[in-house]
Amino acid sequence: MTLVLDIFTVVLVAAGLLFFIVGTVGLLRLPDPLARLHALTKADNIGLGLLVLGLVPQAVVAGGGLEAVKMVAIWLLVQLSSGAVSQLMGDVAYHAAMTADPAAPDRSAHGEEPAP
Amino acid sequence: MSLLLDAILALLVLAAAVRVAAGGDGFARVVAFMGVGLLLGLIWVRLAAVDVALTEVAVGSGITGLVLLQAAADAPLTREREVGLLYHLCAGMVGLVVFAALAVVVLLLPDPAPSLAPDVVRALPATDLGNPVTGVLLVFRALDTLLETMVLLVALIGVWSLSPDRHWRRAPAPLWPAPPSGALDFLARVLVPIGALVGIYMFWAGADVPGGAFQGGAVLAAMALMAMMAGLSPVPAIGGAGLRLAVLAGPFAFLGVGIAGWFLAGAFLDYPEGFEKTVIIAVEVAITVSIAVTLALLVLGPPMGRKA
Amino acid sequence: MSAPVLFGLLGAALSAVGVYGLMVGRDALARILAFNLLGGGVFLVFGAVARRGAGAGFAADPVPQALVITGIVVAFSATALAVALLKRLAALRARPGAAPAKVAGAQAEGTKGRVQPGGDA
Amino acid sequence: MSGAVLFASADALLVVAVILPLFAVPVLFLAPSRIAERATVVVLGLSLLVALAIAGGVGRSGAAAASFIGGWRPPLGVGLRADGFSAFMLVMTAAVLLATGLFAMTTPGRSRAGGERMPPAFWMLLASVFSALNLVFLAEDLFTLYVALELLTFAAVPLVCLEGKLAQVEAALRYLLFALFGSLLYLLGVVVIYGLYGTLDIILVAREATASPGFVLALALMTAGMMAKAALFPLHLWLPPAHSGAPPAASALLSAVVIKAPIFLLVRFWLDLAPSTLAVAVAPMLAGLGAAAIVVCSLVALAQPRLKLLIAYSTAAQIGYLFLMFPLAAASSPWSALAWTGGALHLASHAFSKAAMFMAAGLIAEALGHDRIAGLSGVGRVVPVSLFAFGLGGLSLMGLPPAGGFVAKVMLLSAAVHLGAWWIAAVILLGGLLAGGYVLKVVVLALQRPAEPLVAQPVAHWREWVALALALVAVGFGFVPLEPSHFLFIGRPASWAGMVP
Repeated sequence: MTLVLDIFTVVLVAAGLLFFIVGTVGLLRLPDPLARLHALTKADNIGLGLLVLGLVPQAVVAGGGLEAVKMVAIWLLVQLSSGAVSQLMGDVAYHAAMTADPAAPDRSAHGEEPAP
Repeated sequence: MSLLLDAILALLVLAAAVRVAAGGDGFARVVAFMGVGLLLGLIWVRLAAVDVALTEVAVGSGITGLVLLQAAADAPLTREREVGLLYHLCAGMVGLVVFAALAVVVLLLPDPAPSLAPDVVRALPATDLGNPVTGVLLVFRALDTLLETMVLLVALIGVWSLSPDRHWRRAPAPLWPAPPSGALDFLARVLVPIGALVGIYMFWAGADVPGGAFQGGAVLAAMALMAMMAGLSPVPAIGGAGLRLAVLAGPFAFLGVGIAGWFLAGAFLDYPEGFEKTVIIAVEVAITVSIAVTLALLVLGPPMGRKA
Repeated sequence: MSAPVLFGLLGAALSAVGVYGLMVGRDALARILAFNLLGGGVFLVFGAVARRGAGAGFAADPVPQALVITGIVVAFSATALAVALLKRLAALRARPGAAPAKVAGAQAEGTKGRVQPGGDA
Repeated sequence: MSGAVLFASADALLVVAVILPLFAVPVLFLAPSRIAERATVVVLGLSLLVALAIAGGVGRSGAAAASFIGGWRPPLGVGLRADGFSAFMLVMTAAVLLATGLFAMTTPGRSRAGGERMPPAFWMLLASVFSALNLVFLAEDLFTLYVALELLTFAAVPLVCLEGKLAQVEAALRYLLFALFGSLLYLLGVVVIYGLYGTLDIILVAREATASPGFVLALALMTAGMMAKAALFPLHLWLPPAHSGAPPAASALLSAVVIKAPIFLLVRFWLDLAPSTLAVAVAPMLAGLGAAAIVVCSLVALAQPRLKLLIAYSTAAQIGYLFLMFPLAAASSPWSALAWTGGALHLASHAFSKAAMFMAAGLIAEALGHDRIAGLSGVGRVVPVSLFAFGLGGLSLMGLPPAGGFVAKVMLLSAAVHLGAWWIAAVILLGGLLAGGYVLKVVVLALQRPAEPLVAQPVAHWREWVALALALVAVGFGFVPLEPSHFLFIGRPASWAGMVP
């Protein structure tokens, strides 16, 4: 039984790490902020999700349910904050790209004029 | 094996630190610095200092990072001075000397290490606290902690003093100049209540397990700032009596308890016997409130010309 | 080598980077960052000392831990004050009247005393 | 013993000295500024009484007073201790700060609109500086001293830029960064000491300390930190813009007392904490830097075009004398007691004369609307009392009789001559000549007949009298007997023996 659990953990954690590696390579290699964000969010969401999923059985065996609940809570919080922050950063990057390009569409609609 | 992981952690910190010191874009440096802070938090856990780890991540990396980001955004990079190659070499030599001397000292520290841990163990039962770090902060070295709350207060006065006198009752500028976006609003609505709960728990649990007034106060301050950034609550004017009382509550409740100790227990900052824990928790409540408010106000900066 | 020694050496290295940065920093932000690195290094050396002092049932000497917490909060206050000064400086420099000649004259005005802060607009 | 009795005991007064000034802060935070201003001055006056009571207690009992916070003895707890030298510093600081508070008060009848009032922040920062300084003089715990130094820094730096001008904010930021650098170097030394001895109490460390490499490094770091804070040459560059840019009342307290805190601590570290063989070996280096400070900064002061900058450079130079004291005081000879007394006397007479000179310079600038030295001719006719205060303060700096600076320098000189340190004697004499140069340059010009009629604003006379009173105290030190002071040696060498928590 433990062997099955261990194999399960190893496979999922390895898969999670793969996502992190891909995300990091994307962060370093992709050309513009929006594409880099795209790569990073994958690492955050799926990569961390796989890690947590892989570790939950170990936590249950070792320390009971509370540790597992904590890990899942961490994953949910990261989901929430990374999603929202990626949105914000994408927003800023998009407007910055628009501002830099004189042929950009009307930007007053986005309201990125800095407040006085 | 764990030493290998520790070594990797140390190398990561060093690389990020070199990135911080290397110069270039202000934002990149600040972000690298926040990375240093987060990694240092991990190192503090590895050093079995969880209270410090929480403080480092919440205050040393988080709130400090927020302040530094503002500096990077506000102050365009001005090359105030150009330093020559010779000066660089001299500074490098000084750095090397500092490193070498400290490294020798670290390697030659006496063995067995002198420690106050046994003294703390002997004295801790008298305080009725379970967390030795809280015991040191609020009992054995209460004077330092009292003064630390004063330091925060004086720093706030110093920051406010940068504004003209006539602005002393107005509000600081908002942190986030653009109108709030939907994503931030959503994040704040969900995260602020959870974070506030975590902050209160950190302070409450601090008597017996890692956590305490400083860590809890920092989390509460961060949540208040997030609510303001998302536009859920306005930036408060600094003239309000409630706000000012909240700033004063911690240091002066602490001072009051200290003076009461003279009459009830026979020494300044001594706690009456049998009520140690009750009084300590009460002081911590006041300190937590003040720290939360003061940290948030320090991040917001001096009041500007805008009326709240 | 043990973990406390390793992290103690890291603290020494961070301190050295901080001292170097404080000496050569070209702008105020660089020096504020270097100050924070130096602080982190100093605290880390203290953490190594604390870990070495484990005993009497504690995994680390609690006294240095408490002092480091105090130190981190004090360092934050310092950073906040420095950044407030930096931002004020940037705002003053951005003003149209802040030509160098006027700056030189500010000192004489300053000695008049009793002027409202910021009243030189 | 009941709490009420404890409260009034000499030991409890040490705590009162630290916390009393802090009570001015909430009043200022919540009350209208006119009331708050007066409340602060009342608190300053009470604090002077507390300092005098401590000094009286120490003098009467002939032993140091001590207090243990929360009843916890070192090494776990924090001890406050007042020996003769601490009590001397407490009284000096309290007197200068009370005078500063009186000087900064709003003239009755003048409105706020006239720009006559100091902002509320000034009073809060003044009270905080006071508390921090008292703690520096009393705390025996190395980490408590760190917190006290930071409190002092955060209170002192904003004083520089209360008027919010560009040059002042620049000076304040530079001052802050230097001070923070100094604090962290100091803290690094403290960390090393804790790693070596597992305690932070100065007395307990001193009992165990040997000249091991680690301890030498710790002392070197702490000394470097204090030198940056004390603006000892070549780390002095932050001082002149900061001290000359501040409002006069703030300049006075920064130059007179704030700068003395790190010097006091250096004395503690090298004469109380370090093994005496080590102190004897290192002291000449400190004295060498002091000598360089005296010569270089005095020459730079001579070349200054503005009065306040001249006085600020003079501070950077005068600090040097206090470092000249180290090799003389560290030597084990009967003469070292005289050198030690001379150093302390110089410290006090410089505090009073420098405060008087900055206030006088502020009043001169207020009357003329500028402080260019070239434009000062004839100012003696406009503000004679201020000029007299400036001249008396300058007399003390030059070391001419009957001023306090004279007696201090005679003590240092005789100790130097008897200990065979001829180069120190030579520097003391040269420094006096240079000080004479820059003080007389101003005074002679001010006494001349003005080339064209001076247009001057009226200044508040009572503020001139405050400056003069300070200068007279500096002169009054000239009448102390020319012998080692018994009071300064009360409670030395330091020990906790016989102190009950």
